[in-house]
Amino acid sequence: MLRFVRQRVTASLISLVGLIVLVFFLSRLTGDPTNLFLPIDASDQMREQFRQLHGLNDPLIVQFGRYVWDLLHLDFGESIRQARPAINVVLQAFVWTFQLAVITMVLVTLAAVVCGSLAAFNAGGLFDRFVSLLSLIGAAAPDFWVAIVAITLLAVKLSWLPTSGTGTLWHWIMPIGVLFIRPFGLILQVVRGSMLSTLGSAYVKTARAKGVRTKSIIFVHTLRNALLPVITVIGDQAASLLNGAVVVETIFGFPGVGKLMIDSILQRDFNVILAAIMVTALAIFVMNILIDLGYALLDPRIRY
Amino acid sequence: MLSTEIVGTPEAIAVPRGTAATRVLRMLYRDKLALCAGIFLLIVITCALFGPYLLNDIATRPNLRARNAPPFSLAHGWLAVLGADALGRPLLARIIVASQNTMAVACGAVACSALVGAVLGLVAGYSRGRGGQIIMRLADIIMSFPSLLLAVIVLYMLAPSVGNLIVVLAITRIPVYLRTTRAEVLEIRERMFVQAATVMGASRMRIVLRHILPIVIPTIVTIATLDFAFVMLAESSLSFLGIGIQPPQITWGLMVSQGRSYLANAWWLAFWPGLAIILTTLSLNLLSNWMRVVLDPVQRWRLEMRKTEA
Amino acid sequence: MSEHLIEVRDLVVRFHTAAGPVTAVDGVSWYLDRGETLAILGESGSGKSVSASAVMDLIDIPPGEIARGSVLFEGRDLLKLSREERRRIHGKRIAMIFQDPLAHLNPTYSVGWQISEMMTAHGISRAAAGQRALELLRRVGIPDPEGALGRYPHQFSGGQRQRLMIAMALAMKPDILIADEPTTALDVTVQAEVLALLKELQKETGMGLLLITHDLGVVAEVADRVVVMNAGKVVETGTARDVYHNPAHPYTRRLIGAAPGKGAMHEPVATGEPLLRIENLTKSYGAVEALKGISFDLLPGETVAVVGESGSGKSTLARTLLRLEDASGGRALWKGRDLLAMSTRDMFALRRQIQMVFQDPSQSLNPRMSVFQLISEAWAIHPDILPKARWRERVAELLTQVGLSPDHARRYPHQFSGGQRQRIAIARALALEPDLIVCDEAVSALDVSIQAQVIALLDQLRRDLGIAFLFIAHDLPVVRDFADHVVVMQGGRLVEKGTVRQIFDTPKEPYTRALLAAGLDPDPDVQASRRKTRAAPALALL
Amino acid sequence: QGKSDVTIVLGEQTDLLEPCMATRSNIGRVILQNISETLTEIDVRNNSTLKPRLATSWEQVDPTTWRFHLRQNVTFSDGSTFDAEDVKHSIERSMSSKITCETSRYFGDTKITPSVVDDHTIDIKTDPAEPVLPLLMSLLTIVPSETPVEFTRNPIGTGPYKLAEWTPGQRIVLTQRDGYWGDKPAVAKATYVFRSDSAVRAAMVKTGEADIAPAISAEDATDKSIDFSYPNSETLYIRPDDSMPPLNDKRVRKALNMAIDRQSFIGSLLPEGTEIATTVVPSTTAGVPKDLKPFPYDPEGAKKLLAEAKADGVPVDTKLELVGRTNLFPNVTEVMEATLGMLKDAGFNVDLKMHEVAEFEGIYSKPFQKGRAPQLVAAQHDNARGDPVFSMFWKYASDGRQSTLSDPHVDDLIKQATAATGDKRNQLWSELFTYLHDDVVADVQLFHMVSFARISPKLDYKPSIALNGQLQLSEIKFK
Ligand SMILES: Nc1ncnc2c1ncn2[C@@H]1O[C@H](COP(=O)(O)OP(=O)(O)OP(=O)(O)O)[C@@H](O)[C@H]1O
Ligand SMILES: Nc1ncnc2c1ncn2[C@@H]1O[C@H](COP(=O)(O)OP(=O)(O)OP(=O)(O)O)[C@@H](O)[C@H]1O
Ligand SMILES: [Mg+2]
Ligand SMILES: [Mg+2]
Ligand code: NI
Repeated sequence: MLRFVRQRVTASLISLVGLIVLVFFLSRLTGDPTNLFLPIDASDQMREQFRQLHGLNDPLIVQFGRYVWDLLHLDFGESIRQARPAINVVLQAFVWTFQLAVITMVLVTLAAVVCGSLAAFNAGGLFDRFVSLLSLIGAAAPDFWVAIVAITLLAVKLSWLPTSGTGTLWHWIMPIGVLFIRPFGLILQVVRGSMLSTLGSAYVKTARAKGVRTKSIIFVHTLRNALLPVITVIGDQAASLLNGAVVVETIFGFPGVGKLMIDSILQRDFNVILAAIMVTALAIFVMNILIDLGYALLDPRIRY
Repeated sequence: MLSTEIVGTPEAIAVPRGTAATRVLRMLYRDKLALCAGIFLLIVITCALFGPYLLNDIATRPNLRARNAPPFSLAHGWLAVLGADALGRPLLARIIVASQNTMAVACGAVACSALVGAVLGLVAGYSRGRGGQIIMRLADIIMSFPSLLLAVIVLYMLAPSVGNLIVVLAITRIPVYLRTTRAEVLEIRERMFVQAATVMGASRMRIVLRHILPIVIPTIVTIATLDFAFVMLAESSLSFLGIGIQPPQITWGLMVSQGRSYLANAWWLAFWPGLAIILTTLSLNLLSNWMRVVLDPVQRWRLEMRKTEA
Repeated sequence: MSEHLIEVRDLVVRFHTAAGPVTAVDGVSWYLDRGETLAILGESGSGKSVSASAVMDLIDIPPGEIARGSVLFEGRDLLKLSREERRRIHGKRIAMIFQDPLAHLNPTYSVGWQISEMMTAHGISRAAAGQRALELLRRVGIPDPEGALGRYPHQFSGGQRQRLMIAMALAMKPDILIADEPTTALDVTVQAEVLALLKELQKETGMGLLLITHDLGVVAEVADRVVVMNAGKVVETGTARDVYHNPAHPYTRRLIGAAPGKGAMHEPVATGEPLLRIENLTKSYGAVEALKGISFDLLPGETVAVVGESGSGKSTLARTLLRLEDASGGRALWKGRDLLAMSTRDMFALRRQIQMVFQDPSQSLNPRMSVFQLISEAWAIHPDILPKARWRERVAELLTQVGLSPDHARRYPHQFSGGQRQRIAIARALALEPDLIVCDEAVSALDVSIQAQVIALLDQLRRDLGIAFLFIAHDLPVVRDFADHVVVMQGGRLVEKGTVRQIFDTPKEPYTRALLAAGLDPDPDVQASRRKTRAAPALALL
Repeated sequence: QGKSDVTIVLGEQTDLLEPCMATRSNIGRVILQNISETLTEIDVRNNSTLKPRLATSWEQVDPTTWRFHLRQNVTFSDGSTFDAEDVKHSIERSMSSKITCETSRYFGDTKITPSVVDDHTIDIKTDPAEPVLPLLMSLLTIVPSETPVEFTRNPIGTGPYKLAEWTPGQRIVLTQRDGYWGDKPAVAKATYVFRSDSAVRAAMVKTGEADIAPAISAEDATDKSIDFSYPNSETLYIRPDDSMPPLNDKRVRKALNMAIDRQSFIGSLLPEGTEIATTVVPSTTAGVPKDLKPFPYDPEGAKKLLAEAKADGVPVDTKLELVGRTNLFPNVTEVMEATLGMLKDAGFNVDLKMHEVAEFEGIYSKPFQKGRAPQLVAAQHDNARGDPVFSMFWKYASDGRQSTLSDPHVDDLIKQATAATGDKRNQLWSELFTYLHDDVVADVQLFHMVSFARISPKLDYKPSIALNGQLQLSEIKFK
């Protein structure tokens, strides 16, 4: 196990390096930040000055060398747009995103696993139909639509919750609620399907013959065997949340990494893009290692 | 192609009751919800195939007099029963016309990502060698690569086109399929029947496709059906960059996002295309759940039973 | 009618299939009293397991259907009780040992947990349950019981898994124990221990034992009364002695007549280059050494039987030869080439020549393939064997040969009985017409009449096509009838090898002798007298 | 929240608070005249005349030198006193090549040399002569002379407010400071928050979470009592590629103009109050002629013109590309689609392409791409500065960055007007506008746009054209 982790960490670090190289060069193919930072009627001299100032005139490989050198000194460069260290910009946003992602995923996982398992146990029943329908509608509904309707209803009409922003606990409810919907639908369906296949196994009969309670037949005996694809999908959804929940961030004014990333990409703020990708990638890599360990924990037949 | 092969078992020895196709249809008929879903999808496909040829003109010609005409009124012609958009174009006609692009992009992206993801996942799960490791690390990279950046890169390196749109959407979704498939394969390959097949001399290809894949497929299809909705909505956000579908061409996703600014005073602009997306997703999911039952011999009685009782 | 511990009355169970309903149990009645052992004998597929499952509420309804009948337990009809009421009875009052232990153990939990759960589900504290689980493992003779608690089902041998199931079923000292083929994978010495354990428990708690078995010897050893089933119906009941000595129904007569171990022993005739030469084969799973230097030869057209203690490495030997497991050392020369060092590609080409029937047949059949697909897959992989047009015909032929009906080709594995699945696995192995078939307990779940039919079939193939067999079995009479050479294994070591005659008539090693001595005779009278003579030492063993 | 506090919800993140970048609307809205003040100021509520701010008066000493008399007893928020050195430093800092200040762009290639006369007088010499220097000084924020020549994150100014808190991405808080030279404003504390969605901004004012929400879309401005429209100084126009056939033919450009029914947009896709434009700058700008007539909507006439051009061998059937920018203003896609429909109806062979900013800029500005299709670029131009000089060169001169025109007469007029002063200047501009519109038909002028601001009923504040680039807290009163 330890060997596996060590191996995976090294492999992930190599991936990270690959990612940095990839992003560094590819992103620079997408144009020059000069035109976006300076007003459109800036003079050529100003443009030249700007490029000089940010080292955009050097050959790409020199820029890359400089970047790597700085990186080795833990200097992630400066954000062009914000005139402060890119890593500060990113970390500040990532803290929010991370909290949002973790809270949402915990809630989603609990709810989806419980509802999905119960739905599968009673496949075709009323609960199954109801939960499936609801979750599917939720998963397919445009998220901004849900968000704006929620704001209009809960904040403007009923004044129960603040419209947006951060600060109190109340501010978290709507963003999490909106983020909850799609992963919930997806994970619920995967749990349901996986459970359906597993519930037919012979060892479920053994459990019944042992007089095990229905609850623990579902959640102890069957679920564990059904969980392999489920945790994978949970991981995928968590990864997309870690990459930033753009709609929720823009609508609810959550200062997360998603909006930051989009703005940086549209503005070609390369250092921020790179720093953001490094931070989120690190989180995702760690998560993937945990998930792979999870496989082995869930199913003793899987060995690394 | 593989699934039909399994459903349509050559009816050995005993007298087969009807052809494989009729048996499948009979099973579809048993599940009324799946039947409705099938019919709905058939309608969507018909719209997608023929809609643009019949209605394109009506759907794209601005008519400011009917601007934001409310639904359920025939004042602006029957095509405007669902209302009209900000330029007075009948929504029903637009939804029908948009179904072509929507379906092309969604089917293309979902099929590509599911196919590539599943194939790579099978390889990564079944081969214990270095290749599998490399595939997984690539998936890690894709997973942490922001899709917008990918889109911008594609936009700058290649000419914007529907094909590239599909590529961008597909690439970002590959890791889910890949990782899910691999996770399942890791477990399934340890099962005894896989060893039995090995003993029979089945090639890796056969083991993977005939023995492992059928068990993985339902999960992949479940994810794919929900990805359909995701792709339909995500596609419109890339239109904003200028990749892929451009106004006056339309997709449901684009209609939804255009209707966004009118949520307060003309809800129908975003509602109907949104509903179309929801219904399509719902139908696909109902069908996939039905298919899961059909493909699983242990479950199949659910669709056969009533035959004997009713 | 007097009050019985449990009584089944006029039970009818049907299953829905694509081809119409199948009546698996057709008006079966029997009863069981306290402290009594009732054996259900019967043809494979005659409804023994299904009727037991009905008692335990384990039939999936639908597609199954209990069309008629009642199951009276302490005067209450179990079939009418609520789920929760039945749950409280299950495990605690009525426990069941399943026929197919691998499938019935949860692959993701350690066996210690699974055994303890039997007790915690009925309100015993986890600590106490853990203690008892350890004791139970010791009682059923699992080596290294402390370590075994933390291991997972796939890390045990077939016979060990069966004993785990037994330990689990006995955990709550139930009033009724339904044991469905509890000793199919056990060698005779271990079988004797297990049977003794059951009897002891019976004496202690007055447990009623319902024993489903195909083994007339076991019946003779433990049964008080016998019920004989055929095609879903009870065809004969009576005390064990009566039924053995005065069988009334033709099927019963056939059954008793077919008991193996009475024919002439084979004299090995095959000579020449060995087909397979195993040299110093070793295999270890981590610290566990499953094979410790095995060497023997197998000539073409010859049958080598591998007998030995449960957990002695027989299955491991087979799996290693087939490269399902990587050997730790040694060589296995197949027609002069080392199987174990062969590249995967070369191995592919060779696969066709060596086939295997797995010890756990139900797990070795892909649940999503119909029997037709399962058997014809051999030809799909090796199209040169049979043109597609002839597949149906040949599948029907093979099914008939192993005692199944051609109609069964459309069914799926879960729709069969244990013995039927085993026969499907055999038919599949035969379909490839290999040079060597490795049979891992291939006939262990078959009743003697069908067993005889299958053995006859194998014997004929050996003669007609020159197929060689590596025949792993615990059933000494069958080995005696079928094998040319015998290899005896114990604890991963080959303790003795020789011709059948050498082994059976002049065994050298003490273990071989113990094995032969522990063999059971189908005649209850003979068994009764043997029991008397060895009563004292057997108890000492526990 | 205190009684005299306001919360302002903005649509665009403020990621810098650098005084020399205050001409950027997202920065200016927060700091311009609140934290950092300028020497002069445009009085938008009074016909865009120039009024004193940190300078009390100014005069031209000679054609290339302006003298500014500075206000006395002014202190910066860090306590230091304001004097001519600060002005000198501010100018030099803005023009420095070590940082890329936005202000410097307004000075073009003009060389500026400030020289301190005494503590409260400064001379600014320009090369060449800069007749509108006082106007330009309304763009240059004054920082204390200690400010380093690099982007600062702690702006210090002479304004009535100082920066109290700045959590990037979340909130900026300005509080009133003691010792401001002018009148004490009513607002004690202003909190700026950021929401990119217009509907959310509107909702926030509705629920009382915010008091002012500038730039909400017309669709969200549903409550007449709290939503106010204001001209946002943006002008929407279509720039045909005058250098390329068939668009280099005047008849074709005229046909373009006549094909568009401008009136039909107003009150439907664009809110009431939108003005039809004839010039690229707002009509309040100096020198804009009052008598320019928009082209009539006449599709038949357009067709006729096209036919004429075709007869003369102009390739009018060439595929044109109507280029738009996503997110330019709330309804941009619909407006572009409607325009497309109208052009098609008039017989143009045209396609619509929408691009995001970066790519759009590449098309809009020089160097133009090689091998491009004849393009009709729909763009917005913003000039709230009161003088056409900030627009005309870029948009119409041969060397102008966004100009496809190459007309010596136009070049000449621009040059003259830029150098002229007073009525002469206005007259020259006027001549240029008329020439461009009537004689050259250089482009398709569409609309002077309006925006909406939602303002809490507790405030006494009316948005003006200035709201596009600044929001003076001192103008806000409580009811
Ligand atoms: N789910 C099912 N669907 C259809 N038929 C079934 C199903 N389960 C069992 N059967 C059939 O019911 C019959 C009785 O099966 P059962 O398992 O009781 O046999 P058995 O007497 O235990 O045989 P064995 O000794 O081989 O285990 C068999 O013919 C089998 O094919
Ligand atoms: N995957 C594994 N990990 C650890 N130990 C194993 C594993 N598989 C088998 N063993 C051990 O190896 C030994 C030999 O097992 P094997 O299955 O070969 O026994 P067997 O002779 O076939 O017994 P049986 O007659 O009970 O089937 C047993 O003690 C078993 O516990
Ligand atoms: Mg059975
Ligand atoms: Mg074994
Ligand atoms: Ni036996």
